Amino acid sequence: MSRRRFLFAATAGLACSTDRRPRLNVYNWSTYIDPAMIASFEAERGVRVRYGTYESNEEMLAKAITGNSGWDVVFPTHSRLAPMSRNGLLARLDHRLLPSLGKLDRRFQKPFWDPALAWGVPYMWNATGIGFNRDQVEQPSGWSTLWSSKLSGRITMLDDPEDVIGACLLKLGFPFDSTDAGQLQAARAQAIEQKRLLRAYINAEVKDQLVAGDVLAAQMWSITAASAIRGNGRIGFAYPGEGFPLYCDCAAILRESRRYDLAHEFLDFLLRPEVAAANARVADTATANGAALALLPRDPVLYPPDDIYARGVWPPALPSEAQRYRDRLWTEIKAA
Amino acid sequence: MSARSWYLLPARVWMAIFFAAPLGIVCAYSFLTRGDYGGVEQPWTIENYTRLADPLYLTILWRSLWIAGLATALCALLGFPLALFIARSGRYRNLLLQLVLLPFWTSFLVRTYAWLFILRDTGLINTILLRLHLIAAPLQFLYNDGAVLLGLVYNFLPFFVLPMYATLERLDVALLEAAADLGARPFATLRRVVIPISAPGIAAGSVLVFIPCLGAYLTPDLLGGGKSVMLGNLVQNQFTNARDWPFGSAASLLLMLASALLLAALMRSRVAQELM
Amino acid sequence: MNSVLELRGVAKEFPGHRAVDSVSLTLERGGFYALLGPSGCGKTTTLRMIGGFEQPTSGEVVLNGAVVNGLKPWQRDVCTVFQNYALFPHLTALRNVEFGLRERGVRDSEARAMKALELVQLAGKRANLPAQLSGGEKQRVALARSLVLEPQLLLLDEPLAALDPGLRKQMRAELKAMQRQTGITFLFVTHDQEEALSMSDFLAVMNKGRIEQFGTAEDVYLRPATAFVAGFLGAINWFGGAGVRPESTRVSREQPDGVPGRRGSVESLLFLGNCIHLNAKLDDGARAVAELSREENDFREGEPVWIHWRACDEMRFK
Amino acid sequence: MNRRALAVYSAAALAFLHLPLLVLIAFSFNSGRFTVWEGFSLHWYREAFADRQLSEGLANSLIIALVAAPLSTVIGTLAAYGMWKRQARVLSGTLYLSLVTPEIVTGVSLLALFQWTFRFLRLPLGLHTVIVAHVAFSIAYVAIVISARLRNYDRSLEEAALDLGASEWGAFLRVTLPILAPAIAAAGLLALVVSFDDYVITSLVAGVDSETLPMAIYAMARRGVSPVVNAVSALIVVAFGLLILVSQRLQDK
Repeated sequence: MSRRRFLFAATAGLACSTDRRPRLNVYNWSTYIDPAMIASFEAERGVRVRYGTYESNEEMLAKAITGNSGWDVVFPTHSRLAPMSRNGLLARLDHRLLPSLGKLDRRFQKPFWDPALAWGVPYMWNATGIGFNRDQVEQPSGWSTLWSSKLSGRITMLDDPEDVIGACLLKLGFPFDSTDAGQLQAARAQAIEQKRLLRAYINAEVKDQLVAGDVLAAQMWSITAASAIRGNGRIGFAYPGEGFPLYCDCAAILRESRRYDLAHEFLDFLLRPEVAAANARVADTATANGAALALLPRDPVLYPPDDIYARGVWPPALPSEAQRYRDRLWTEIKAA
Repeated sequence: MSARSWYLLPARVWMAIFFAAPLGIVCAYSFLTRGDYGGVEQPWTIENYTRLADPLYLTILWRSLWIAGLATALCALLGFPLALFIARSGRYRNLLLQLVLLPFWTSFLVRTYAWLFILRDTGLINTILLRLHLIAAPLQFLYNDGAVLLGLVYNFLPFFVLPMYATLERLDVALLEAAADLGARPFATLRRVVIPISAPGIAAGSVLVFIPCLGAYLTPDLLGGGKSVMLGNLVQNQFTNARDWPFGSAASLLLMLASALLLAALMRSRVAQELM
Repeated sequence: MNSVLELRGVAKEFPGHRAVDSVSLTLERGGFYALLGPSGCGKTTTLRMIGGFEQPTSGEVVLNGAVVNGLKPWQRDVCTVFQNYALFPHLTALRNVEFGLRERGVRDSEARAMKALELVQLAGKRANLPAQLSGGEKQRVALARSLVLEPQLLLLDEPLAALDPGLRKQMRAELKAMQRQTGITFLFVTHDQEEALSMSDFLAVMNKGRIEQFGTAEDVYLRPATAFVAGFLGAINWFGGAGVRPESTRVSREQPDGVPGRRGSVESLLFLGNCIHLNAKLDDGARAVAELSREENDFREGEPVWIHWRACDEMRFK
Repeated sequence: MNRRALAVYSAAALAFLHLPLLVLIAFSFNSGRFTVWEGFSLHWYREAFADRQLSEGLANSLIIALVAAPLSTVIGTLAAYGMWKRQARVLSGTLYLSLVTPEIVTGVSLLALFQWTFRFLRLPLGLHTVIVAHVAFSIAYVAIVISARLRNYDRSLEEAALDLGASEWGAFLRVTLPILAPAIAAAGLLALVVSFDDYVITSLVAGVDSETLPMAIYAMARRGVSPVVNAVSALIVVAFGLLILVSQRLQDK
């Protein structure tokens, strides 16, 4: 533990009360930034960044919906951009204040969810696949590995309706974001059947159990897998053959924020190749910044080759009626 | 404003603004419909309440009642002898009582995590059992109803022991001696004298454990591996992932109504005046 | 010799306090015995050792010829009536009396309990909870509850202490009659010397854990073995080494001849209803009390008098 | 009842209650990540102190607890006293209702209130909203502790004070309050713990700069049960243990 970090914490504790510098409040996923980058932004601009973290989009939305949460910059997943902008929660981006937009990877220059990049700047992306224990589980080809009775009691799924129901749909050959009642009922049956074998519905904290060998196969995000692999070389990550969801978390500015220009400066700062690379390296995530890729090792887990990437699907926001139907399915699965 | 009500004024004002008013809003929400993206909007409807009659939610209610009831029974079984021992250990009474309460002073989260740390496959128990070759592979203690029950009993046992201790402490020792004198062996004395007389304390303790268990969500969530849904999880889920605040409000108001009725029944009974 | 109970050198040591100091006692079947002494003299502890609620540190408790030291209360054919009755608050009078019978699995327990209640004239109150009974009624239910089991020995721990004075005298007669009628050996503990003298056939006077004297009421009152017994049973005047009872102490205006006496003056006169107590302050500073009938008392406070008594009424102790 | 069996059972029950915390404290000194003991080290404690999120969380939690606890103790004690002097059905009903309200409902309803009122006042969520929420749910706990003590408080003591010329407020200040002092201390301690320990309600009404320690611990734990959580928990357990012993000593004197 470097002494610098210790001093950093101590001064932070003191600074928060007597500081006169302009403030910027950034609310992001918990492991998504390199603290050093925040410090350098603060030094460069002479501002003070208050950095809060959350574990799910809903946690962030609960605050953003109030309209006076006090946060300036948030990082919603791509499917949330449209509904948030429709509900007047987001500020429209001013490209004149974002000169570095060109640094984005070409795949994210005109994303289908926000072609004009009007609401969010793609920041980090990841996929949901299967993390597995190489010693005891052979390379999974599809989602069915998470249904193999051989691994009963050692399988976990994400505690997220979109991912679980989506995986069941893909396993049956249906589209990830299907709204067809028949297909969804079939997916529901798959999920309930899987429960017999299931150890738990559990998110990022499954990493320790996978590394330790408690869990042999887990539905997990590619970024969690990457850091698990760093912890234990015998862990693998597979992109299922039937397809897999891709999620891009985008930096957006809340309409309630009164620091519009400073927020843009922060977004542009994040787009600098060396900053994006540092954040991706420390947070162990895949960056949407094309220029930064040159500075980063091509980890196949984080950056799947094009043929595999092509099988990925970017789930759109579901209409509220379909969303409500899935929420009910999720309760039925859980209560089964 | 008579002098006496001055004392009540601060509490009345504070509870009116920061408890009653918010609760009124939640009641209003329970009659509204879910907004397009979270939040609430017109029209007014009782659909949220009728929806609760759906068998799916009734199974969740039944499951919660079942687990909360079992946890309460376990707390009673484990708590009664402990309370009896403390009530009859003379000058160590206060110290022992503080010992029972000590873990209760620490954070609810910390206590629940402690069990995660002990019950995991690589947790303490499995490591010891493996080291002693008593088992070949780690046992799965975690992510099942057993773990949830253990968590509930562990966290809410003091809620039972306290009122039980208060009742047993007032039990006249001469009654135990009289029973023995009349030929009753210890267990007969327990069955025919101690338990009937301390029934009010048992009732109070059970209610004080049952209500939090019914609404628990952190313990089932962390120790149950998200595989089982109790009322608390349902309500929590509506307010977060499902962003269905009206239905969440309706479900939670029903949960509160059940708890309030239970508490009111306890209040009216003679025991409450003694204990609470 | 059919003794019901025999205590052989029984002692009880509590940390830092020797409550009972090797007590030996034998009770014959069918007798009405009393343990009399000031509070803290060890009489209740002795009773509790017989009942099995305390274990003697040394010595033997023998019941019907068998040593019962190790036996638990429910294993001894002995019953106890507690000082504040210890009636089960959740059971009616009838169920209280029936408690012991049901423990023994007696078939017609309710009928026998009903009969016991009639014995104590409480048949009408069988459905009452203890809280709905008067002090006297509670006491009688407690008695019935024990007697219905026909124990070898009935122990009573200050049975009348909790009653108000009027009722106390009436209950004395009832207790006495009940003992004679049932023929069960009674042993009761009290600090009230009048109660002990009036009710018991034999009584033991205890002090500081030891029995100072054991005998009939007359023995103990008229022929006290020690100064303590003399002082504890009734009042006594001390003139040098000799003790004289107030009822044997006479008062006159002139000096009597041929009998021992002291000069003094009348300090106060107490009217006790059936007699008068004349408190005299003697010249040598000591005090004496004389019991006079109403007719004898024609003295006034402050008047010089002579206090005298007959030599045969003197009691001397080593 | 045979005492020895009861004693042995009670020892086991108390061990069951304390085992998790003792294990937690023990393994907070373990250098390794898992339950295999790899040697003693203060590594996780240094990590805990260095973690900015934790240190700020601790600072916030203390500020909130040290403001909310005394406030709720004062209001709760006055309320309990008021209810003891004269029946106040509505208030006592409300207080008991606040005890049975699931935390999520309290939290969301307060969030809704702040959302609704802040449209006019333009006041963001922050330390003040958390403090207000903590006072609201602590008052009931304080009131119960004080009412229990008042139950066997002899009314004639106050009447005696009045008889000797004290005003009603004077009698309260100079007679009742000193006698209630131990109970008030206990109630204050309970309010402190309940405030310091809360996660659900705080996470909903917390603003930008008011993330508390439990929120930091929960966020950290969601990323995997890391030994740093053990270290922080150990510190909390020991801190409160000492606090209890001190208050116990005070009360005994």
